[in-house]
Amino acid sequence: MITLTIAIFLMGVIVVGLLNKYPKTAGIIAFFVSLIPFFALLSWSSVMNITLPSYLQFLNFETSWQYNLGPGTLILQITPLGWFFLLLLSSLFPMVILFSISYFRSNAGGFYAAMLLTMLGSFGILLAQDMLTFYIFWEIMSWSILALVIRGGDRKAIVSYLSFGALSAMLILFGFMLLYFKTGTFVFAEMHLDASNLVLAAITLIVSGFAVKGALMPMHVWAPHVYSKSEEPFVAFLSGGLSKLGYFGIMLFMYGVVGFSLLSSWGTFRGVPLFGYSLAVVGAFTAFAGTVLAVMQDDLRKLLAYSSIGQLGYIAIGLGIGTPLALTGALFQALNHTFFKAVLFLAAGAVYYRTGKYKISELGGLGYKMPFTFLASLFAIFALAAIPITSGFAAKWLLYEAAIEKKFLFVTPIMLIAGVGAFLYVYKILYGVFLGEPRYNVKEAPLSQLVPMWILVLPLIIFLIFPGWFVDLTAPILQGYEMTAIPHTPYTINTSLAKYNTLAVIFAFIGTLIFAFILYLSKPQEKVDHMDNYLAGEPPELYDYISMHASSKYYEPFEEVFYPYFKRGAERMWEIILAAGEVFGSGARKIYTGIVGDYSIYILLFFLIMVGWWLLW
Amino acid sequence: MMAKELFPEAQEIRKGRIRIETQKDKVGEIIKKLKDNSYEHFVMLSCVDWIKEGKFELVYQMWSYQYKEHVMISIKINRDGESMLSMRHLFPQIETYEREIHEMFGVNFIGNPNLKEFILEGWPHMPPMRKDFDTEKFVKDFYYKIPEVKEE
Amino acid sequence: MVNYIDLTIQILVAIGVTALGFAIGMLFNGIARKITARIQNRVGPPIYQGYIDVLKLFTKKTNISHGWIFDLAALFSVAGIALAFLFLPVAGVSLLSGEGDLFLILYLLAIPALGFALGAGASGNPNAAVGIMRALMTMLAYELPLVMVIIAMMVYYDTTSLAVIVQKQANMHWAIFIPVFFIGALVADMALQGMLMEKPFDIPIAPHEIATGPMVEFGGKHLGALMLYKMMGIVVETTLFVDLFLGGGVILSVSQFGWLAYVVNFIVWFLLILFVFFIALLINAVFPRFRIEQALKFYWKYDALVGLLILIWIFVGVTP
Amino acid sequence: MVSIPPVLLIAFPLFFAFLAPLINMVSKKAVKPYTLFVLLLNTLFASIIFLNVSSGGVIYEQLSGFYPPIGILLSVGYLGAILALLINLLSPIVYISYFGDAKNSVKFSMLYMLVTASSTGIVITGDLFNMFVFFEITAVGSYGLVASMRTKKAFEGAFKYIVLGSVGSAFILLGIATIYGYLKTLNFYDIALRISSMPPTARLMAFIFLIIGIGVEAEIFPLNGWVPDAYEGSSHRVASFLSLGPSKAGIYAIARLLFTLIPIMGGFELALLLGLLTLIIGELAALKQKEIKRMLAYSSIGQMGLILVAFSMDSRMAFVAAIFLMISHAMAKSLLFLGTRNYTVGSLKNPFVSVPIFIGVLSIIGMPPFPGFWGKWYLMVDMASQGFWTIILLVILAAIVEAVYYARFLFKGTGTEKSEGISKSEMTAIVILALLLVLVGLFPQYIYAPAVNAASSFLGGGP
Amino acid sequence: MNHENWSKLARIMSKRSLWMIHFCTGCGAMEMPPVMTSRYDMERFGMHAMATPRQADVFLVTGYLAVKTLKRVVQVYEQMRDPKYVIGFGSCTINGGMYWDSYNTIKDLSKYIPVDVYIAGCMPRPEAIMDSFLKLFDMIDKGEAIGWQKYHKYYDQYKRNQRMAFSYRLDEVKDIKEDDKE
Repeated sequence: MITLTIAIFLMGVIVVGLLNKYPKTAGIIAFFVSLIPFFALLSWSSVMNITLPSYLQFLNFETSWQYNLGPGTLILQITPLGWFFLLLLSSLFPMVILFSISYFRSNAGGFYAAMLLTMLGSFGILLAQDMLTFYIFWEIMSWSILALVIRGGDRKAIVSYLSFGALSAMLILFGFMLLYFKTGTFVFAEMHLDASNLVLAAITLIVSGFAVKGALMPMHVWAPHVYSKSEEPFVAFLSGGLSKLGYFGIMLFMYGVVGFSLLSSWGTFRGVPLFGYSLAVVGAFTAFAGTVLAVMQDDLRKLLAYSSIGQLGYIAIGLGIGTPLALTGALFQALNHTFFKAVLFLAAGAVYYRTGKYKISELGGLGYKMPFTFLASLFAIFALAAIPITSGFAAKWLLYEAAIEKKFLFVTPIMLIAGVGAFLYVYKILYGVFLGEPRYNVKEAPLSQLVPMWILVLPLIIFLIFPGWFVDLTAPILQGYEMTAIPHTPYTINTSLAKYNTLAVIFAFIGTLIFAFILYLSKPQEKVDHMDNYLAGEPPELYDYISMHASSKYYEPFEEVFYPYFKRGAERMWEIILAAGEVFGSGARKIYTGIVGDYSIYILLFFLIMVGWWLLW
Repeated sequence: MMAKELFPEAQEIRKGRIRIETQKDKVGEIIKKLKDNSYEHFVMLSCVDWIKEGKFELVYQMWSYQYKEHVMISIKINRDGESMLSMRHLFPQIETYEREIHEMFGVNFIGNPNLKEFILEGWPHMPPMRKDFDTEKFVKDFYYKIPEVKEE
Repeated sequence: MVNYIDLTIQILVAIGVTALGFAIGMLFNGIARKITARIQNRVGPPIYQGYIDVLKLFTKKTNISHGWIFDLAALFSVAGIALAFLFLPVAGVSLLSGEGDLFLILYLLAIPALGFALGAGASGNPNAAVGIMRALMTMLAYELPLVMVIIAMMVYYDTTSLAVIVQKQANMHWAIFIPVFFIGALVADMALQGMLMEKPFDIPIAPHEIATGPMVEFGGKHLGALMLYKMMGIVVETTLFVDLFLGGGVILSVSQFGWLAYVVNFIVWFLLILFVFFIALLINAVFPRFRIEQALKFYWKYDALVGLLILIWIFVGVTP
Repeated sequence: MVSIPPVLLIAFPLFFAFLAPLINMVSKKAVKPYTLFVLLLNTLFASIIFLNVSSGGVIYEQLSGFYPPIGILLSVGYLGAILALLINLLSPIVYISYFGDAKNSVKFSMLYMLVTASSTGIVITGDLFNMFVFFEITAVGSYGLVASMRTKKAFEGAFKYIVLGSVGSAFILLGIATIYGYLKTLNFYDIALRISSMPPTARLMAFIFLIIGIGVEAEIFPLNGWVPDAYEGSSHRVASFLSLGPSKAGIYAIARLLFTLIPIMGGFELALLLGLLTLIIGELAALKQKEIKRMLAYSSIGQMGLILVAFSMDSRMAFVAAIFLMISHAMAKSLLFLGTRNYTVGSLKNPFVSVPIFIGVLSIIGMPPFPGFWGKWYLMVDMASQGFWTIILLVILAAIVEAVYYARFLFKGTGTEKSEGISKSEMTAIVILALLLVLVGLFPQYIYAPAVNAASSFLGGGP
Repeated sequence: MNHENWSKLARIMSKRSLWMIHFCTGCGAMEMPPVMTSRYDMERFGMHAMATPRQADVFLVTGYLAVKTLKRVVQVYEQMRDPKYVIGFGSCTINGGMYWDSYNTIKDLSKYIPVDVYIAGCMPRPEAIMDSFLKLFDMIDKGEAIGWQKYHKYYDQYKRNQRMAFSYRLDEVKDIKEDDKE
């Protein structure tokens, strides 16, 4: 069945590519093709020992498959980890395609073709069982993203994406070659690694290669450009789904291939492998710096990009610590991030679709005219800011517990501060875009854009009430790495340090809300529009030509304090490296002077050197 | 150079207070010359309504910190609608003085960008500071005519 | 099966204690204004002024609202702060504090702040937006030192649940007697000053600059709800401080003395939070208001430095 | 399977090339379809020979009756068969693009057929002097083709090509003279057998002469001064044809020299050094280059360096990698040259242009489902198994630099302005090339089997 | 406790916590600091100075009112929530005071917004202000401080006077009567 899926995907790419003139039909075809991975997911749910309801039994995708290809053979097989990330991607991808059907007005054929290719690439990555397949599908995914970035048409985004993509691909390739040199085989199962420095070097290279895709701090430079200069639906899929593949790779290689025991053989710090600890520190720094940079942005897409980098830092921390609690936390954060980031980017797309503006200072008061978009993004924002009434809190709570359990004294405060920093840029979006003075009378986003947003909000609600289900969901993954799942019931998670009971929080909150509502009903109230506002007594007619929206340069004092520290940033470092390359380049080009005489002298010189070398040697 | 040396026609009323009477068109270059000779503080522009002569007297007052001298340049323009060149380009603050005089006396200043209403928002009657405007009569038959709130 | 009698008792106790919390909050408001007045050599309002103010606000005849998000603020702030209060061990009585832990409380404190911010944003008044910006920045500022001290305490007591910390401080082993946590208490007290939005850090509600900041458009019952939130906030934050450093007011263990222990503990708890609030009031009455960058720099430079010292001290102290 | 004498591959196009002026006199318009027919026929022969070789083994053919030491011997080995098929398969495709062009000079078609025949000849000949003759014909033909644009740049490029080409052929002649002086034979396998009887100094001198001579044609570092100007001066069609036929023949000759003719001691290390130098300098030079055709020329130099590195690994897997790299470079580079005729902002708007160019760029950079990836992957695997980490690092750096300047190249094409783009026939040519790239990429095993035979036979010193 | 004495209780309680906002239009503002600070301390009565009309109950108009300032005063008054009270400071609010003949100041505040308590004096001393507060409390107790109800009942008259003042013309009011529906 997997060959059928790949074949249908490829045909889908070609058909949709040709249907450039009629975006609607191309979109619908792409939507049906995009449902296939979801059905594959359902049929493989036995891997996660979830028994399917009877009417879904007819799906029988085979679980593993091989394809002989000259020297190497491609081995694809479903594993619990692969299943989990496929759940994220395959539930997000159809929604993004559904959103983009009404989003695009023209030449969307190329968009759907490239998106289907990206999904094909990630489908292959999740099932790959050997390094050759992994690398092939990794590259297919990264260059199909390149095609989409080129559609965005921004120079800095294309150049930075392709150079970082090549850097990450080559890092991974070099790491694979080291492992191949060490073990002589490509297949993960047959690789028996020992604690030699070569394997350590290989793993560092591979993890740093994946860190580029997961936008960890020093290698994140490409992300803001690409996120802010490409089309919205693609960015929602990229930041929601594809950035998780970087972390899927890290988890696969750190815990699947190398294994926790081997990792800790290279020295441990308080029971946590040093390798993992350094990843956690990088993750913490990314979370903090990402949040601070996000607060300072005015462009909505750039802000969401940096916030995405910040939230992904949390996953790196979880993977770094490596205890069952931390891994569950990391996976939960990955799930949450997929959905709430996708909803936010789709909301940004809907706002752009209606107002054609991105700058927060130019937007304002859309919450009144676009209530459903506002509500969906409000819930996503609650999840992002980890407010206890959403599943976002459970994920971050697990990560905090894991960090405290391992007595991480310096990483945890940074994590918490990054969490609080999230409130700042979260409110900037809420106030700058949705609340404040209504400045645009636009209609609500079309239904076909609202439905995907609301469907993507559902998982956040399900796991809000029953975080225990999520722990069951990831138990098989942990069993794969000889770790036992953390003790839990459907609605409470208790760790060695404390307990978190979601039902208690929810019922208490409902109770207090009722109490507040009774207070609120004490007296009637009359609705008054924003013109009747206290502006030191100025008469209303002044308001129509002065804007009361205070969202431009919103966190200026914050910038005054933090800008000196973040002025240089990583971007300049990479520019220096590129400049150095260019210096060599110009040196090399000088050799080709363009004068025939020089070239013939070169030949003579070469001849003399050869003869001289022969005489001396 | 002191004001007296610059302008022979200046009379010194008392120590440190000089008065120059000129025509409408010479005011600009007098102010400019004074400004260049360290009379850099423009004190104020005021207007006096000589109703009997049928003239408005515009007095431009300048002060020099160096010489501690107060120079008053006064010109006379007739009351019924003669307009005056705006000195805004020499000192920015003159614009507000001219705006006030325009509102209170009805003198039109050519070249002043915003001669719109200043203190009296939506004042329909004739400029109130003119001598021929009887304030008591106005107050008596406007403010006191506004009816009390009758509670029936 | 959960027996319903026990559950109803628990609910009634919870309602009772929360009502007590609100009452104490209003009392504190009166006390605060009285003490500030007396410091300024004024007569000052009667102690029960808080109750009169809240009653007056709720009996206002007409109220305005800028839409359902604006009303959300009133609901979320009162509900959120009451929820935070439920999860705090109050004088040894653990209402729901067994169910959640310290991180939950820190984030529960965020619900009312964010709900209130939403409402202020919906009012469309620029003063409110500037006020909220300052409130969020102050929160970011005081959170760092506070979190450092809390994490040091968690690692030291090897637990994240506040109830367990209170138990571990039973019979007078208060954390404040441990030298490292004495300094920690000082740092946390500075942070408390920011949390309570007392004078040096009442930047968000600066009446002279931005007309009471976020509460510009709140009048009548909305302002009443916010007053309740502010008063209850005082009780919650001081109780948090007392639970962390002063043993949560538990003097006599309940098992030995039964009802007497409850009464004594409540009195001790009340006196302790009054004492902590008194310190905050003294600072409030004397200090002029900081600018927002000064506040951020103060917390992140000096306070955080001491916090870092505490962390290193714990890092060295705790066996790996 | 009917067996065709390999000589037909060379004689057939030569004969019809000289027949072209007659056709021209009959009717001007007939020349182009006639040439295309001739080239397609040649492709048919090449594929039949390829099938015979892969099933039956090496085909020898004795020319003009004399026995080996004197007579010319054609020996179509596995590698020779693959390259012959490659050259003859792609030259008609590139020629299709000529239909759209208004100009219709019979001289261009004649030269085109001439160079195709001679580069095929280089690949399948078994005799050193015969290879020299074909080198000369290719070189002369290429000078004519480069100058065919009749612009100032074209003449300048052709002039440089002529000067350096003649210096190169002089060196080849010296090399052949030294070999013939001592061994009195010109047949490859005869030389290979009796090379040890030559005194070591003479053998080394012959090696130096030959490597310089062939190096000029194979665009190796110090000798490839002419490449940027020649490619920039020539028209897009000629540039893509040059990167197709002559450069592949040049690299084949270098391989023949390294493996069979004079396997001297330091030969492979020297080749490795030269290859790496060519790769690095080619890529870095391309990084700074703003003008499209010069950039692609430098990138070709870089690719040639990489192929040379693969050959100098002297192992079976690396040899297969070299073959894949050659196939990928031939197809992708000719595609890029054709596709970027007037490459301005917005020329990537038309999907029939942007998708093939995108595929070409991806194959050169070495992205998976394309032959370029297989070449780089096998090369990496082979180098990893032998543990040459520094070389892997250099190849990786080169790949990253490649990515950077191709990104700039791709960006230059985006944008919404209206650009007149390329003619219909060029579009068909690049679409066919792109399809070929995708086919070879998706089903590498059909190329892999013959490549392995070629590797094993070539390494043993055989044909 | 039926509705009537419940509102009576509410009135009595609310009089002990009247929050004040003052529009320092003229020289009266100088009298407010002594009233707020230690010597007289109005906070004894639970009165607290507020920054926005939404939160205020009592509105102190201190000093003469130019027509331009009247526009702002009316806006602030309408933004206050019922029950609200107005205290007019000094003779300027009663009959224009020393500006009786000025073309620009209004002469009698109660024509434009209902005033509960007037304090005579060309800027009354703090003792007079404290006395006016007590007077206001008695009126609230006795239920006489019904200025805000008057404003609702005679809204059109008040609006007519205000428009006359703003347009400086008596006759102007006739033609735009119909749009003024409360």
